[in-house]
Parts: sequence; C-alpha cells; structure tokens
Amino acid sequence: MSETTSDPTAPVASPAPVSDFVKSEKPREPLLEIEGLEVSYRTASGEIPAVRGVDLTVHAGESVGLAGESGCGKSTLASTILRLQPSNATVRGGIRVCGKDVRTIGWSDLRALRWGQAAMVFQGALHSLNPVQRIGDQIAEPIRIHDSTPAKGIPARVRELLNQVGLPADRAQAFPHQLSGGQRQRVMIAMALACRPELIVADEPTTALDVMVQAQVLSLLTGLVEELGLGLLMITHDLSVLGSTCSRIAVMYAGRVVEEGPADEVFEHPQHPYSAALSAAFPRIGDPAARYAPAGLPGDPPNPQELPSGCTFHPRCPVALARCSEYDPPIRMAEPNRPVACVLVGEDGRDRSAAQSS
Amino acid sequence: MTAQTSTLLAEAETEANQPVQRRSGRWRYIGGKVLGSFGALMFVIVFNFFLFRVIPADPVRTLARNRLVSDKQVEELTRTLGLDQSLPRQFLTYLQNTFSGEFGLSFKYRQPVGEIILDRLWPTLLLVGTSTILATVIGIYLGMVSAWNRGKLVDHMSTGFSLTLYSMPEWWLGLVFLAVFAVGAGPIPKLFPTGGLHSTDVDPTSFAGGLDTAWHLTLPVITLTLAYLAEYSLIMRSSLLDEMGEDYLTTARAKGLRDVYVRRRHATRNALLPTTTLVVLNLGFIVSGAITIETVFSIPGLGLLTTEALEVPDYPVLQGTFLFFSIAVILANLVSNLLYGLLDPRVRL
Amino acid sequence: MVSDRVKRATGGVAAGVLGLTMSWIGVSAPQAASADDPVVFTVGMTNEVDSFNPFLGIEAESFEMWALMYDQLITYSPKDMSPQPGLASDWETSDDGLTWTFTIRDDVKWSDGKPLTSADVAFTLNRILDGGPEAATWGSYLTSVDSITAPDPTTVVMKLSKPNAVLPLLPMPIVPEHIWKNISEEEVKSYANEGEVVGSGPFRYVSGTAGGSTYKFKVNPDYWGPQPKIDEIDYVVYQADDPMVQALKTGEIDFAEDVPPLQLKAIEGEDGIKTVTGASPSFAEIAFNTGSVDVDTGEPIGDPNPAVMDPKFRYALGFAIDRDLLIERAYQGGGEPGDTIIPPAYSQYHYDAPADLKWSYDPDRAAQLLDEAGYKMGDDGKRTMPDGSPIGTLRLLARSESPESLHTMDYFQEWLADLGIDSEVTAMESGKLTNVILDGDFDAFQWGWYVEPDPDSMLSYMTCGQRGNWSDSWYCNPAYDKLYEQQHAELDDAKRAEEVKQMQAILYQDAPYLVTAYDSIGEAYRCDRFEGFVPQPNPGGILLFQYGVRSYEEMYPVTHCGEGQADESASASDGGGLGTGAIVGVGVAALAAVGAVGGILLHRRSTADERE
Amino acid sequence: MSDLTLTPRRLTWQRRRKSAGRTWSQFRRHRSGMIGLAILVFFGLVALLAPALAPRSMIEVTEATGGVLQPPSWEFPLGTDENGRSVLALLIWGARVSLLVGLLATAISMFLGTLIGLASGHYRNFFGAALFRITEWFLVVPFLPLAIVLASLLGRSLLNVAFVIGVTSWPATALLIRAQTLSIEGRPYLERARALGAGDWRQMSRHVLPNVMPMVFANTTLTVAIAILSETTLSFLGLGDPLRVSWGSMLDDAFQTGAITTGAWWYFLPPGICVILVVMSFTLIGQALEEVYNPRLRDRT
Repeated sequence: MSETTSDPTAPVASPAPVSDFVKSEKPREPLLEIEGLEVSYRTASGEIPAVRGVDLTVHAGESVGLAGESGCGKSTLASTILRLQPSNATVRGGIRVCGKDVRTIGWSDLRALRWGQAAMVFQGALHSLNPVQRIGDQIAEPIRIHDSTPAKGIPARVRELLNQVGLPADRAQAFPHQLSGGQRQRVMIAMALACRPELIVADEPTTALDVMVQAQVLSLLTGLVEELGLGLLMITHDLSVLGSTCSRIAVMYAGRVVEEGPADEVFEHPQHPYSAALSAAFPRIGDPAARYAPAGLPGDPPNPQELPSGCTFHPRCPVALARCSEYDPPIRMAEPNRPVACVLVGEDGRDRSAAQSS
Repeated sequence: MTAQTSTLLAEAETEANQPVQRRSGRWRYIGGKVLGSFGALMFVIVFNFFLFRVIPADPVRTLARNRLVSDKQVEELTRTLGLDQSLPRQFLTYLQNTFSGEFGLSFKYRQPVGEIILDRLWPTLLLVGTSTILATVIGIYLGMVSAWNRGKLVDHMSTGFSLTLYSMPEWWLGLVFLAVFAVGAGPIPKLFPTGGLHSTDVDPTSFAGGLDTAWHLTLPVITLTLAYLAEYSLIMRSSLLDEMGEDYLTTARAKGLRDVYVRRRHATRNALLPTTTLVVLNLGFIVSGAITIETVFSIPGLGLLTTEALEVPDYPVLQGTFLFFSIAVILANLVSNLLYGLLDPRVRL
Repeated sequence: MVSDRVKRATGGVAAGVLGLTMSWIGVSAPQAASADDPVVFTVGMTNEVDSFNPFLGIEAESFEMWALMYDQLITYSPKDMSPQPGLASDWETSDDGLTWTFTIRDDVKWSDGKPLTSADVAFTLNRILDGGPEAATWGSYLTSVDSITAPDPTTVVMKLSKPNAVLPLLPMPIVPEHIWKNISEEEVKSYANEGEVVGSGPFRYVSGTAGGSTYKFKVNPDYWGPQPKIDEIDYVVYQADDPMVQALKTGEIDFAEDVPPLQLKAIEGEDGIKTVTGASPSFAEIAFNTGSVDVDTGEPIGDPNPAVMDPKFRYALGFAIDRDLLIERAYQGGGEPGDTIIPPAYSQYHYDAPADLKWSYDPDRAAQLLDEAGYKMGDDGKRTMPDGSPIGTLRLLARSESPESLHTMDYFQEWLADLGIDSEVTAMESGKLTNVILDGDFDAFQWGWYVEPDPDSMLSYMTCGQRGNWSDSWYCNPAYDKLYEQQHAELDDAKRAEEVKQMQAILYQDAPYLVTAYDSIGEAYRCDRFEGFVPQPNPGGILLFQYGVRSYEEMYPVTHCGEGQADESASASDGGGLGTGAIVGVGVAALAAVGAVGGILLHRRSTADERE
Repeated sequence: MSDLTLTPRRLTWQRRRKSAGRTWSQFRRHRSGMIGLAILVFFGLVALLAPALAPRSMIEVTEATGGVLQPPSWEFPLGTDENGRSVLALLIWGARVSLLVGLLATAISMFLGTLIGLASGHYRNFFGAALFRITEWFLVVPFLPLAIVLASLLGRSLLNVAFVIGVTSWPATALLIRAQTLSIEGRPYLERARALGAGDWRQMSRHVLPNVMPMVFANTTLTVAIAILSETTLSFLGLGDPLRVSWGSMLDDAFQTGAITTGAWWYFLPPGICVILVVMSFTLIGQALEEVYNPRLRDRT
C-alpha cells in the first residue's frame, strides 16, 4: 500500500493554484495514463464502437475534466478505468492506473487497486448506495478490505470521514432513503476517500443535484482533492462545472477527444468548433454578448452505429469545409500541450484565419 | 398459492399500508396489521359455521345408515349430537365454544375435536415443516444459481426443471414415487414403505421408532419439497434478476469486493427480502396443500382428517380443521407482513 | 482469504452426516426372532375404530374391538349365526314369552381380578334401557323390555310388555359395574374408554386411540373360554387399499381385511399368501318409488313416474337385468347375483323363488310382460303407458362416491333403452340422495343394505310405518305389515322362518326392490404365518370381523403354507423393520453424497483467488 | 380508401388490430411462448376432434371390450383401465373436460375478479375499502378445504366444479386489477373524463378497463393453468363430475383400483404427463404475454 502523500488532518498552506503546482512537479509518474483506448459493445445488432481512440493522463494533484454530450462514450471510458465495464464490451489500448496496466493485472491485484488506489464517485447516489444497508456500514466496507485500520478503529475512521464531508457523525446509522440528494453525494465522496486513494474518478457527481447543492459538493470535492493532493478525473456534460474546478479539460465527441488543454484556455478560447459551441451553450455572468448569441447546437449526437464519414462532427459543424465530410483529422498540437482534432487547425496549427473567412 | 398471487398480495400489502406509514410510527403499522388479521379471523369463524350448515347431508342419517334401526335410536343420536337445537341456538353454542377454546365433540369419534386435532397435528407439522424448510433452502439456492448464470445452460435447466415441477400436481408426483420406490419398479428395490407413519413392530417413542417414522416420511417429504421448491426458485430468480440491474452492485464491485461477496452480501440479501415474505406467506397454504400428499401416502394428519370428516359430514371436526387452516394462513400472512416491515428499512419509520 | 473456521466447519459436517448414517444402519437392522418372542398377529384394515366405548361407536371395526375386550351374553354360531351360549350358559322363556330367565356362568373374572356376576349383566342392560347414547347404539335389541333384575349372582330375569322374537339375541358387550357406575350419563357421551380398560374378553386392550392408525391387544391369560394360541394382535389402519396390499406382500401385516376384487386377483398367485372371497350379509339393489306420500296426511308427494308405481312394470324389469354381467363388470367379480332382501348367508330365513317366478336375464320375457301389463311398443319405437301416453324419461339416481352404483345405473339405462324405455343417469352425494328420496322426487336409485343376523330390522324397513324414516321405496302393503307383526312376536323358529319367507315372496312379486347383487368381502392372509381361521357362515363366510371372535380363538401360528401343525418354534415376527438390503442402499447413497459435497468444497477453496 | 373517411369506431378498431399485430410480432420472438402455444393448439385440437379420434362408445363402461388393466397392445395402444376401456380414448375425452373446466373456471374468476377489482380500485369511499378487505379475507381462506366443502355442497357436476374453482380463485385477479386501476386512476386523463361528467360506470368501462385488459389477458392464461391443476386435484379427491371422464378422474380411478401396486403404469402415467404439458403451455404463454405487456419484466427470461 503506497503511503499517503500527506497527513489529511495537517493544515495545508493557502492552496496554491493547481496549474503551477503541476508544472513544478512534472517528473512524477502520472496517476492515470490512457493511450489509444478503444471500447466497443457486442450486441445483437453488431459491434457498436463507444470509444474510438482516446489518450488522457492525470497526474497527482491535478484535476482533469472530461466533457461531452451524453452518448459520447465518457461513462464507458470511466468504467474501464477500474475494469467495471460490462462483459459484452471489448477493450483495446492501454490503461495504466498508478503504474499498473488495469487490463492485464490478476484479479487480486485489480481488487487491491479498486478503491485502494483509485476510487469512484457515481452519479445517482440513491441508486449507487445499497438501499437496505446503513451508511456507516457501506463506508466501513472498503476500509475493512483495503485498509489496515484495526476493526475497533473503523467507526472512528468513518466518523472522521463524515466530518470531512461536512456530515454529522450520527448519520452513520441512517439509511440512504433517509438522506437528501446532496447528503447522499457527500456520503459517496466520503466513501471514495475511505482508503486514502490517490486517484478519484467522478462520473457526473453533481448532475442529479440542484445548482446550490451542486456548488457545495463541487467545492467540497475540489477542496479535498487539493488538500490531500489527489488526482481527480471529473466527467460531466456541464462544461462550466469543469471550467471552475479543473486544471485541464478534454472535450470528447462521438468516442474521441477532439480538444484538450488548460481549463481556462479551452473554456475561453476553444479551438475546436464543437468545444466552442459547447462553451457558448453556458452563459457567463456579466458577459453581455452571451445574452444574444443563440446558444446550443442543431441536431443530436451521432448514432454510434452509423457514425458520419470523415470528421464525425461535420454534419453539425457551423464552420465545416467540403473536405471535412471525407477527411477525419488526426489530433494535432494547435499550441504546445493543446491537442485539437480539427482540419482548421492545419498542420502547423497557424492558418486559422483562412478557415474563418470561408 | 402461486408465485404470481403471492407477489400480488405482497404488493397490495405494501401499497395498501403506504399511507399509514407516513403519518404514524412503527407501532401503528404493527397494530394495523394485527387488527386486520383479527378481522380476518372473525370473518373466518362466522363463515366457517354457516359454510358447513349448508351441506345438504344430515350427519345422523349418514352415521346411522345400515346400523341403527328404530327411529327412537335416531332421535337419541340426534339429541346426543345436539342437532335437535334450532340453528341460531347452535350458532350461539358454537360461538361460546370457539371462544372458550372448546370445539365440541366429533360426531364420529365422540372425542373433543381439540384433542383429535392435536393428535393428528404433529404428522402434518412434521411433514409440512420439514418440506417447507427444505423447499425454501433448495428453492432459494436454485433461484440464486440460475439468476447468476442467466442465459447459461444451468439457468435453462433449472428454470425448465422448476417450471415442470410447478406445472405438476404434487400428488401425482407422489404416486409416481410410490410406484417406483415403494412398490419397486424393475431394478429399483422396495426402498420405502408404502404408507402410514410407523412399522407395527417398532415402538414409536423410542429412537428406532423415530428413525422408523423418518423412514416412512422420506418419500412424502421429498414429494412436497419438490412441489414447493419450484415455486420458491422462480420467485427468488425473478427477484434477484430485478436486483442485478441495480447500480449499487457496480459500486460494491468498484469497492474491490470479490464477486462472490458482491452477490452474497448485497444482491442476494436484498433479493431475499421480498422472497422471504412470500415464502412465509406461502407457508399458510402449504398446510392445506398437505391434504393430497397425506391421502396418497396414508399419513393420518390434518389433511386426511378433513377429507374423512367430509364424508359424514362431521361438522365439529370440519369446523376445527377449517379454522386451523385459516388461522395458519392468517398467522403466516401477519408474520410475513411484520417480517417485511422488519427486514426492509424503506418500509419502517 | 477464507478463514480456517470455514474449512473446519465443512470437515465437521461431513463427519456428522457419516456418523448418523452408520448409526441408522446399525440400529434398525431387524432383530432376529427367537423362540420365546410373543406370537404377534398383525391385521391391516382400511377404516378406523371410531370409539372404544361400547356405547358410542358405530363402525364395524369398533364392534370387533369390543368383542375382543368384553364378553357377550349370547354369541352367534359360526355355522349359521344361530344364538349360542356366551356368558349366559342357559336361558328359557315363559309360555307367554313375556319373561326371560338367563343362567350366568360363575367362573368368569374381570382383568382386575374381580368376579363377573349377574349384577354386571343387569347393570349393563339397564343402562341401555335408560336411554342416552347407550340406547342409541343397542336399544333395538331390548324393544318392549320393561325390567331387568338380578335375583342372585348367577341368574338374570327380564320382563317384557310384548313377546319379542329377536331375543335371546343380546350381542351387547357386558361392562364391569364397579368401573362404569361412576361414569355419569353426561360423561359417557365423550368417555373414550382408552388407557386402563377392565374387560373380561379373550384379549385385553393395550394401546390405540379412536381415529388413530394402530391398535394393540394382548391375550387374556385366564380367559374362561377356549384359550387363544396367539399372544398379541396389532391392528394397522391404511387410508387406501393399495398400501395395505403392499404391506401384506412385504410381510408388514399378516392379514388384510376387505381387499377389493381386482387387487385380490393381483395377489392370488403370490407365494405365502392365501386369498378368500367370503359372502357378506349385505346386498345391493335398484329401488323404485312405489308411491311417495306425506306420512301424516296420506297425500302423494314428489313426482314419481306412474309407470314405476305399477308392480307389474317393476316385476317385468326384473328380467331385463343381466346380474352375471353386473357382477363381472361393475363388481369386478366380487359378489354373487342377488334375488331377495335376506342374503343366502342366513340360510334359515333366505327365500328361494320358485322356478316360474324366478328372475333371470330374459329381455324377451320382460318385453312380453310389459306388453301384457299394457306398456306396448309405440310406433316411434318407444313404449307407452297403458293409456297410450308416452312414458317419458325415467330418472335413475346413482351415488357419486360408489363406482358400482354408477356402473349399475349405466347398464340399467342401456337395458331400458333396449326395451324402448328412455332414462337418464344423474350422480349425487349420498347425503343429497337421502333428501331427494325423502322428498319423493325420483323414479329409481341404486343403494344397498347391511343385514343383521336377525332379519327383523331389515324386514321392518319395508313396512308402512317406516315410510319417511328408513323406508326408501315408500312401499306399503298391509298384508306384508300383518306378516311382519306376526313374525315379530313368533317364538317358534320354524314358524317364524316360514312367515319371513312369505314376506319375501310378496316383495318378490311387488318388486319395490330389484336386488342385483350380494356383496362379497375379499380377505387375504399370510398362510406361511397363520392358519386355523373359522369362516362365518361356514362354509363360504368371512374369516374376521364376524359376529363373534371364534377365529381369534381357533387360529394358530405356522411356518409354511398348507396344513402346517401348531409349531411352537414358529418365528412370527421376522418381518417388519427395514429390509437389510434397503438400509445398506440408503447408507451407501448418504456416504457418496457426503464425499461429493466435500470434493466440491475443496475444489472451490483452491481456486478462490483466481476467480473474480 | 383514404384515412379521412375513417369513422372513429373504425379508427379504434384499426388501432386495436395494429396493436394486436404488434403484440403478435413481439410474442413470436418468445421461443418459450411459441412452444407453449404449439402444445396448447395440439391439445385444443385433440379436445375438439375427440368424437372423430375416438368414438364416444369407447369410453362407455357398457361398451368396453378390453380385459381388465391390460398392458398396452396394438388394439389398445395405451392399455385398458379397470373396466376394460381404452386408456387412450379416455385420455382424448379427458382433454375435453380438463380444458373446458379450466377455461370456464377462469372465465368466472376473471369476471368476478375484474368486477370487484375495478370497483375496489375505483371507489375511494368505504365501499371500495370494504371490497378490498373482503378480497383480502377471501385470499386468506385456504383454497383446498373451501373447494372440497363447496364441491360436496353443490354436488358434483362439471359446472359446479368450474364454479367452485372460479369462486375460490377470483381474489388473486381482483388484487391485480385493483393495483392496475389505482395506477390508472392516478393519471390526469381520468380527471379530465371526470371533469367532463363521466359517471363511475362510464369511467370504469370506457377508460380504466381497456387499459387494464392487456394485463388481465396475460394473467388469464396463468389463471387457466392453475384452474386446470385445481380441477385435476379435485377430481383426484373424488369431487369431480363422476359421469364425465377427466384426467383427474382417471388418476383417481387408477389410485382407487390399485394401478400403483399392480404396476399398471400405462394407466396413471399418461394423464399426469398430459396435465403437466397443458399447464406448462399456459404458464409459458402467460409469462411471454406478461413480458410483451410489461417491458420491465423483459429481462426476466
């Protein structure tokens, strides 16, 4: 068991901005490395591709956001991280978590990794918690398996976790249906932190909550990630959530990452037309232009069984060129550390102006 | 009692008492249930009396035919059986007796019905008790195995096996077992006795007597067990399949639990909830189901007592056994409701 | 990851199961029979004893138990059921038939050692006279008896208001006064008479409860009569014939009572088993509605078809019935063709119709008699009433729980159709049939009667007085009633027999009943274990459940079929318990199961961490 | 004929045909459902064509030609019973009674169940609650003792047996329909109907019933399965119609005449197997229908 990076109870200096923290600490091995991941489902009506080649890395202390409309394969990707994908899925490419290749290690090692090194926070907490088991027991369960805390120490650890997520200790005796949506999500987070993992994968953690509670839960999650120096992979369709919580954002469309880069870059200056449309869909307070610009995209996400030819976004792309319908642009660096998969970016990533005029 | 009916009753129960929970505490829930059962008991007691009075046959005539001669003797018999009183009068004495726990004298055996029922009770309880326990354990295990291996061969085989047993009259299965194992067909020797509870030359109270009774009960218990395990395995299977679709199992797997613990500690335990209530509910109906098995295997239990009493008709005995069967069902119903309230926190306040 | 605790547990379970199976085999291996073992005679039957209290029970099985436990004043001779001395060694009656004096034996003792005296006899008979359940069961034997006294320990005097030809027949069991005198009228209604029973009969009650499935008796060592050669009798009740017959084949029981004809044929050939088909004093008949009336007002009630009310019509139908076919098909060979209501078993009173009147299967004679009676064949092939109007459809009622009843009526419908008479068969519960009979809404039905040794009761059912009570054919013939009264008071046996036969002659002509068959009872026993049964009536009668216990007294154990002598060293109880072969089979199966389970568990342990 | 001229009545019938077509196409995909249907059609034909397959005289005791309990031979493919009748002929005629009683009993139980279920679901007042309580009480009364008593009470004819089974199995249907009614009553369009002045009876018959019918139809097939089992059991206990041959009565005769001990397997095996096949066919069809109408159950197979 890797020792914890920092003592959770020790006070931390004022939280340094995440981005420069990452830069200075480059040499450490990434927590999560996904290279050329492809996932497709065997169904009665043939193979359905869900993820068509994704590269993604998350370093300790770094929080990466993964955005995309529903059906773009982001949840499938999340499930492969801990090899939780259903039996009819075929996975190709590499997934390394804390240095171990998740697809090839034996079951006992995988089980040690699950929740030991990487934990998940699911979307609908009411469904993801066992309805007939007390909250305290559900949190204690992973501790008993992974952690070395002695049996009598576990209740204390559970109380500590509940405090960490801002819940009163007596909530341990309650059942899931006796808690509100926000409280349940906090329990999920407490459960995720139970074995002091290094990586947290949050799959749509706040989608089911109303805005006010969503803000609280997000600040709690990001605060803890910073405080404990964990790696966070936040998956959601809500770009504005990623913008305010993550250091880097990757945008996925129809099973592939179409743009990646520092959060504010991608949010403010999206290179890929889809990211632009996505960020435009979320109004910013105080920005008058947002009030007039017609937000949203025509059409719906493509049906994975009949993906459009060439660049899969071209039917809905406002700046699509004639070439886009046959040519599927590979990912290229628009700027250092800014991969974008769009023909407009061009080989050297410079001649964007020409594209805008046509 | 079919799987489908019992699920309905359970759903009706939870749905029916839904409004009650919200406003009141657990005691109110239990109180409501007990009151409901008491109402049912009253209904059964009254229903019981009139049901048998309407049978056209006159017990005195049937009893006396071929044996008694003078009409003086017939009057004498009518008086000793208390049948000369007017119907309302009989109803009053009936009520007094029932509440004072005295069920009157059997017309045929002239013994207090309570005693006869107690004498004939233990074979039925022994038969039904062991069969239910076995049927529940095997049925649930079978349901679990076929749910976890849905679509695989073992699932098709076990569902097919359960479906065949479910569609089979259990007493016919008993007949086949008798023909094959008790009478001996071809190579199979006469392994088991053809009926009854004891061999004549063994003292029933001794240990050997106990073994002898067990030896006599083996075939009937196997028959009844097979008949009811089919139903339980089908109930368990569908309840487990419902659970398997839930997200909290993915969470459990994500927590690093071994698959077998995911099943045992989470899926099966939650699936057991509705199944146990249905099984307990079913218990009440098994007691009356034993009638056919007791007839085939000549076991002097309550089931047989009922069919014999019907020929006379022996009103007191019929009322006694019918009341007993109804109480068994009402109790099973009550226990199943309370159990459901106890086991499933979502229901309890 | 799996704790050792689980491993140890599975090991323990396996050992436990093993131990149990081994003990099971050891304990119940059949003990070898040794010479001084008690000679146990086991009887299988298909009906329970309803009460051991001789004043309450009604079933035939209960009568048998009382006959074993208690003595009777008078018993029946096995040969022809005529009265024989019992407790009363001698009896005589005054000329006017109003005083009967019985001499009681002085050498009889109760099982608790007290002597049995005339006081016990008088006490028992007076209890019956006083009414209550005692009268309900035995009252008919003491009709018109006024008083019973016991002037001295060996004489009992009975005073009558009217002569009663049924006497001296007194088959009621004599109970000990010193026990029964403190059982009140109310208590006797539910007095089970089980547990400590004081009796004087050839056997003593050991165990068994009313409605239970096993009853045990042991021999009375100082019985005054012939000393039985068997030590114990066990009765076992089976709910159906099948298991009983099987038990006889496997040797669980030595005697099977009332075996249906088909199964009797099936085991006829078995070695060590002898089968007997004995005439039983009961008959089955097709009864007609000879004219149902309201007994008080005399007004006709119900709606009988006029044709069945005409004696000629009924008599003619007597020739339409093929009784041999009925016996062979409906009774599967278990019976004899019937003719009158007193069965041939009571040869003294049985009436044989003269050749010219005697029924036989002769449809032409039936057609001819119908024509003579005016029921001519209409042009539509259907016979009409004498006045030409159509007869309509006769309603034939059968009892739904008796296959013989259903099949008899099926055949009767067909034979009527052959004669051009329409009819339809309806089946109903016997309880409901009784109500229909009392309302008179029927033309014909099928039922039967069990006839007691004294014909008086059976003959009374056909008198006008019994209409609306026990008479089910509504038959009323003053000449018949006059003869009934005469025989009821006739003390001279020969004269009485003559009068009884005349009554049957009248019934034969008027034909309210077409007696179809005399039932017979099938019995089977292990002739390699017991012999020496005394049939009643002899020959051709049944072996057990007779009037009297002579068979139990005369039978003796043997070792092989045929006329084996009384062999002291007979081993009577080698049957019972598990066949050794069976136990070994079961034991081996249990062992294999344990092995298999152990194997699976071990396999799963080793691959634990490989699996998901 | 363009759609415009469609009268509302023809429109509803067209929609019903289309939905029936959809049901059939979905049903066809259930392999088990189809097997059940095949078995049922086979036995249905046997029952219908009974007089052609085996002349009625073959089951008359008086016309019996074979010996007693003869093993199968060319003349009697399934041997003879204790009266010498051909067991095969009895089996064919027995199908008639078993199916007839099963369907009749279900009709009664469906009629009673639907009526009481609708009423107890629809009426919120005391009347509705009382009906529900009574249904629950009747469900509590054990089936077999009540059936035995009623059978001996009414006498033993085909109609009475069907009535007895119907009367003792309606509570289950009533509960199902009550649950469905409650869920439908909650829907807004019923308030609209009520607002438009629809009376209780109109609401129930026009609005609730058509929605409940599909579920009832699926439940019917399951009830028929149980009704046939009950008929067989009652006949075995000797409470069936003595004048008609049914599989249950054949088994009763077999048991009474000792076919078990005399080893006349050809007399007691075939009726049992026929009962199993028919009951299973109805259960399979019922389950398949349930899945067609209730997708949530779809993953159950």
